[in-house]
Amino acid sequence: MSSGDIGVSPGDSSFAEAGPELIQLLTPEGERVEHPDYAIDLSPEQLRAIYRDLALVRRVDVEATALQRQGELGIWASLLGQEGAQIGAGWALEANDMAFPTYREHGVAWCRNVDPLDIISLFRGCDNGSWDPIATMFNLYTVVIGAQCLHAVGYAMGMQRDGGNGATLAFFGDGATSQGDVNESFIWASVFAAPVVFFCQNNQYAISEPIEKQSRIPLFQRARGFGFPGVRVDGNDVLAVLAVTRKALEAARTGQGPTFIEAYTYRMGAHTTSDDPSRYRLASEMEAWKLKDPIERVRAYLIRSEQADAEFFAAVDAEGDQLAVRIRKGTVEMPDPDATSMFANVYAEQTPYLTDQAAEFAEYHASFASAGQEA
Amino acid sequence: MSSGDIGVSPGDSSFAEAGPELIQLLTPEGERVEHPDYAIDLSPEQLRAIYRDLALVRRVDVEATALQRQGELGIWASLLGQEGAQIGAGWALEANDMAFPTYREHGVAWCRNVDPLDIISLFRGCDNGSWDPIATMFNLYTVVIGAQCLHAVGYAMGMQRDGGNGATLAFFGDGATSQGDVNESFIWASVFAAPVVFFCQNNQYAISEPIEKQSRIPLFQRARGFGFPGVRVDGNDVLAVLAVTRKALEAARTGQGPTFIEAYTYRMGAHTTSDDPSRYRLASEMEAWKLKDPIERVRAYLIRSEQADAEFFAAVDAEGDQLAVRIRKGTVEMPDPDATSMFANVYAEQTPYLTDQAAEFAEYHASFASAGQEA
Amino acid sequence: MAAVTQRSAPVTLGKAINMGLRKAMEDDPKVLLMGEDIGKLGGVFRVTDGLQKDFGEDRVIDTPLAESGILGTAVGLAMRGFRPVCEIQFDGFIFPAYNQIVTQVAKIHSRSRGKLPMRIVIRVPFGGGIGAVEHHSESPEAYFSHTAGLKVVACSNPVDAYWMIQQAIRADDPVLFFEPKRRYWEKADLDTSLEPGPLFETRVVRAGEDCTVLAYGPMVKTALQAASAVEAEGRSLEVIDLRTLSPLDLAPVFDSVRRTGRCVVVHEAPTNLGMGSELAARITEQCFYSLEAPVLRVGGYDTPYPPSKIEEDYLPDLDRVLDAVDRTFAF
Amino acid sequence: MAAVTQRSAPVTLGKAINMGLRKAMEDDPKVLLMGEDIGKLGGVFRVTDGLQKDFGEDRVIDTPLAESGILGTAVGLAMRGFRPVCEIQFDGFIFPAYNQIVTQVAKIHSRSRGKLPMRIVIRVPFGGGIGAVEHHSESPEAYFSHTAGLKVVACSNPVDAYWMIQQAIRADDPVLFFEPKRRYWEKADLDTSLEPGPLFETRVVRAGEDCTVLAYGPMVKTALQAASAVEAEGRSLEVIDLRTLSPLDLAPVFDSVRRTGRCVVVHEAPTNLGMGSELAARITEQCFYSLEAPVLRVGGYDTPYPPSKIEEDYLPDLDRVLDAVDRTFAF
Ligand SMILES: Cc1ncc(C[n+]2csc(CCOP(=O)(O)OP(=O)(O)O)c2C)c(N)n1
Ligand SMILES: Cc1ncc(C[n+]2csc(CCOP(=O)(O)OP(=O)(O)O)c2C)c(N)n1
Ligand SMILES: [Mg+2]
Ligand SMILES: [Mg+2]
Repeated sequence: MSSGDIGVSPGDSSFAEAGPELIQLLTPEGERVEHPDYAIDLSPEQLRAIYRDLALVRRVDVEATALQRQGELGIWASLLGQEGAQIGAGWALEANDMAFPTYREHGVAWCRNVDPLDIISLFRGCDNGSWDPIATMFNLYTVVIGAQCLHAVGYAMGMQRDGGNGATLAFFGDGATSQGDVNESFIWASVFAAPVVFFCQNNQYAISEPIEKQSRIPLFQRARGFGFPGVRVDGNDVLAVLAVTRKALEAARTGQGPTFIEAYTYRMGAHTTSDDPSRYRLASEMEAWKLKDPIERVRAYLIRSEQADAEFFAAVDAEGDQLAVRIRKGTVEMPDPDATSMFANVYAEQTPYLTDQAAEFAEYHASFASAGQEA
Repeated sequence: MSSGDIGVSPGDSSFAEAGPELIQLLTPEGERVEHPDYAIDLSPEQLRAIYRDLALVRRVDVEATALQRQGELGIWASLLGQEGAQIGAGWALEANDMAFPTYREHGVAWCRNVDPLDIISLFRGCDNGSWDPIATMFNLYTVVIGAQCLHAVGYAMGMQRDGGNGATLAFFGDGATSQGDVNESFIWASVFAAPVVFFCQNNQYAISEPIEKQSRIPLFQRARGFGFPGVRVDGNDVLAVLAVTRKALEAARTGQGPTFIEAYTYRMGAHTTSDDPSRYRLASEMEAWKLKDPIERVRAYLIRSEQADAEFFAAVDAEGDQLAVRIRKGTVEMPDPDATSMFANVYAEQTPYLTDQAAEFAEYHASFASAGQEA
Repeated sequence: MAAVTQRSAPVTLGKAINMGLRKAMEDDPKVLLMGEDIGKLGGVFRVTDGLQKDFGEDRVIDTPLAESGILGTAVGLAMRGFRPVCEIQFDGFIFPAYNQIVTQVAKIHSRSRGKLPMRIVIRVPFGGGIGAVEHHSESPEAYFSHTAGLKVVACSNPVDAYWMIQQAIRADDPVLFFEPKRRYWEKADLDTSLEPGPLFETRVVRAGEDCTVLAYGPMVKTALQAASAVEAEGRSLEVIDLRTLSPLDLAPVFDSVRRTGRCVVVHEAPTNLGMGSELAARITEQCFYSLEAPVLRVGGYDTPYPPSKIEEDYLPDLDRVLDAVDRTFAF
Repeated sequence: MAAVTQRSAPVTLGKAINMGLRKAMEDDPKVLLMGEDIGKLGGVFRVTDGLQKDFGEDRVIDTPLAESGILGTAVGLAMRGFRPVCEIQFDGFIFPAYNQIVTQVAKIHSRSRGKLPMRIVIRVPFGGGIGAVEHHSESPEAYFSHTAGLKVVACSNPVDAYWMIQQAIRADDPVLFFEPKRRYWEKADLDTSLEPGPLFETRVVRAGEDCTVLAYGPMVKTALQAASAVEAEGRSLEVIDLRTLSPLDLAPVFDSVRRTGRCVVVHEAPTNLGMGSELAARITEQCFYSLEAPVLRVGGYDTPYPPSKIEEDYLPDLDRVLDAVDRTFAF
């Protein structure tokens, strides 16, 4: 099908611009469509599980945003609108694959069984990521834009060398495509035919800057300058994202080198809770994208194809409520880190210098405690 | 014509690999051929002037290499084999255009009327470039690979803003295409439609590393990932290089944005006089490329088309001899820089701290002088 | 463009820089602003608020997301005679541009023997204390002060901010302009008609007799608080706002230390090889016989900047400054 | 692979590193070498000569020409359990990798609370004196020593070079390994059967009584020459090879300075905020009452590294070291 068919009002340039290359398996109305190159066959259980994941990560996100508003988090980077891209990608990962997120991939984290509270503790300011990146095969968040793409390639080169039989999946945004590191990662991946898949969520903005500030041509075409395939998938279509990413990961694992996936989507919220999108974008744009909500279309499809009933949706909602309660409770009860932890893990082998500094720090703070007792 | 026709022996993969896209106007045998997209019309005077430039820059290069061998230069980066690419590009530049070289563009420097002795003084260790980059519209050499490509884009953005009516020509090597900066320069040039032309001399090697270590696909294709045209030209064909570069510069000047030119050529010498190419490449490869010498083919064409006679060639040779004498004399007589010059020009407004340091330096050295007198 | 109607009015530090940028752009058409999100958004701290609207997209340039690209193209623009003012969104994101800054911006004036001045200002909101995530609270000034060819300044209050940004833009050398981000919202009365002294001058901001406290950027306020706190106890601290970190302007510092005999340097940056080390070395060299105690340093610890829940334990505060002052008296 | 047949033989510093790399690769299959031209060419200084032939292209990797790429992929390889040893071709070309080194390599162990050790060695031929063009003679060590999370060492002679490179590779932290490029051709007898002390230890290399001279890398030889030169005059210098620049191992330095009462630090890097500033600050703090004179620094001038025809005027030499020693006696 062509992009003209996907039910957008004419004035909506941003979606029409996705172009005829847009791979889609599920329309915004929840209609299953076929694509010659990408098939997918999911059981009703799997489809319902996908829906559940979509709904729950959104619930996590809404809750975290609320917690930030209430002063419980320093900041929150919302994934609102990008659940389809992230759950689709997360479902495509196999056990041996390693994901390299940026700072917004809460949906992928969910698929890797990272506890949302572990994500929240980072945004609360307790740590810089407390999950085990190797046990979960979900790397820590990387805030410096683009740096993780090279890590993903290096890790993939390691897999080539130790026979790891997996691939890496590198996440980054549309803005990140302008960084030297990201482009170098394309070069390395291509030259070494590394088992890596580049997953770019084009959510149309890098903070306030629209995609035109980063590229004159559709982003997926970047790959052809580096000698590997690039595809554009409807990032709000979880099935298409799953199919496309699965195929690309399989190609990577079997020595066919990298693929660039542009998941064409939209950041429904602010960049982070510190941002004010009203300064740079029109409400009408948001409205147009709301019609392509990644969750609604799965819901519509499940209902239409009678693979889920009201009871199922009610159960997911109830689970979401419980999850929200757990997150809220877990967040407000989260202990502050011990201040001395800043000295831990600076090195694998602590230096005598830092040991001394930590000791002086402890002594200095102890002096307050005793001063307090005296007073 | 196809690349299969250009007179290379079968075993010579490197040249055959140039591919059918290779733009050529003059065959290695000195035969003029036409290209549908690139015409060129040069008077006999112009052709002879081009030959003269080619021959003289080679003479400069040979002389500089000899001077290095004799200990007069610290190092020399030879342009041997790349004269066609450089003189072609140099001839394409107009007065208002600004060239951004790397460290090997002695041929372009020549076309910009930079005295070869000014180039030599850099390699002798007297300075880091003593010509006036604005007066010559030939920027200083840039040793950090790729950095100058961003400068060229910024300068071009300046031309857009001050109505300068020129374009910039950024020179870099095949190896440089792997640097983040070079790829960022493609992004900026494309996004701002800056009047810049990227001129990549693919001389097949980055020191010891063959082009395969940098790219799996022909380099000129890199541009299409960034949304602007890329062309591959026979870099040993000065006429084709001139035609292609002229057209690209004209497009840039008239607001049509950047072009990437891959001048397909070969480094006939060592990377620099410190290098030992026998460690990493076969003599046979060199032999095959010798047949495509950029100067010989112009000579053959001039003779064949009766646009130059033996007298002309003899005159050029004689001029070369004189030039060589001047260069040799100029080099060996070149005064060492004054040591205090290291403190000059660190800043436009000297700092008191550095003024003091310079004074102490002078005093310290004076103490030796007086000690010497006493002794 | 809104004309400044009053001579003196209370403005925040962030707004003062905004006003200074506006003035510089009005004064010289060659001044350009470049950076991420500086246009419609006005920058994440709103320091460039309203400037794109008034000066257009060609002079207030929202750039691609690439710091090396920002600095590299700024070099080209400077070669062409412009005066680009580059905003680095947060301190921790200056490093992709490090190569361009250290090998190009810092060296091109010298490389070209003065033919190519690098009239570039690099604005860097720096330091911690705002509850941010990783890479948003760094103090990288020593990396640049160690680099010959660069000049480095830090402002500490709205009045200086307004003037210093204009002076930095007028300077013919590349200037790293460090802005104390957690002081962006501090207010002071600003008289825009009265230009104070030159940019590269260090200033005594509170006279005192017993110990000299050196600070810059966000720590000047902390140092002043410390001075007030001990006043009651009858101890008098002389507080010096360094303002310029490269070149250092140490005459007023030497004067002061020769009088007080004691010196404490305060900064947020890690202590090891931070600005304090050079200050300590130079002061000791020049005031050897006046010193009653070694120059002591109060800095960030030599660890990565910690998560925000414990950043206040990492950052020097009033107590740590006073503790160091006490220690200089223990010698 | 050529077996080392003799226990002790004269080797150059460059060859010693080559032997050390070979030994490390034999000992641990996770050790990889990465860099530009390190394969067939054996590196521009031939330090990796023959290693690709013996260990294959998968373990001795000729990389694309991109230093950020080298370090960024090394991070990924380290996460996967490898121990990459990255060669930076010349000191001046480490800056494109600066962002990866400072924001990733240095922080990932801490960020991951120890889950992701960064077992990466970054080999950097550094310093001047070889008559090279711009960017080939830099001494960037202070930039890295100021960065928490990195360790920094410099070798000064073939024996140390052989052992230190292996120890750096075995270390579980990222190590910047500075190689004094103008000493690559210096020879010493190397006994490969006798491992000396640990990597992060500073060493007194010549005992003396009147003044302590601190040096590292290429300047150790210069310091030793200075000590020999004044011996005849009856002045006795204690020369210390720092070896480790981060962490500093100052116990032997404090011991020495407390005995001699005088100290001169020598390095090629610019003086302002060079290693000498931290050393001066720390020594003054700890040995305040023992110092007869301030710690004096002999460094490169605070200018860009000059063209090679005048580099010998820029670099500290025997005379400048002795001049500083004299000056400490003038106090
Ligand atoms: C190197 C670097 N520069 C700047 C920033 C500040 N910053 C954080 S997010 C962001 C925009 C990222 O846009 P994009 O890549 O499209 O990802 P998105 O946030 O839209 O998911 C910027 C500029 C950063 N984190 N790192
Ligand atoms: C950033 C950087 N890294 C490494 C080097 C060392 N170096 C000098 S030239 C060169 C190879 C350049 O190859 P290429 O771009 O193909 O240009 P060519 O020398 O072939 O003209 C290298 C690695 C450098 N100058 N700059
Ligand atoms: Mg985005
Ligand atoms: Mg090349």
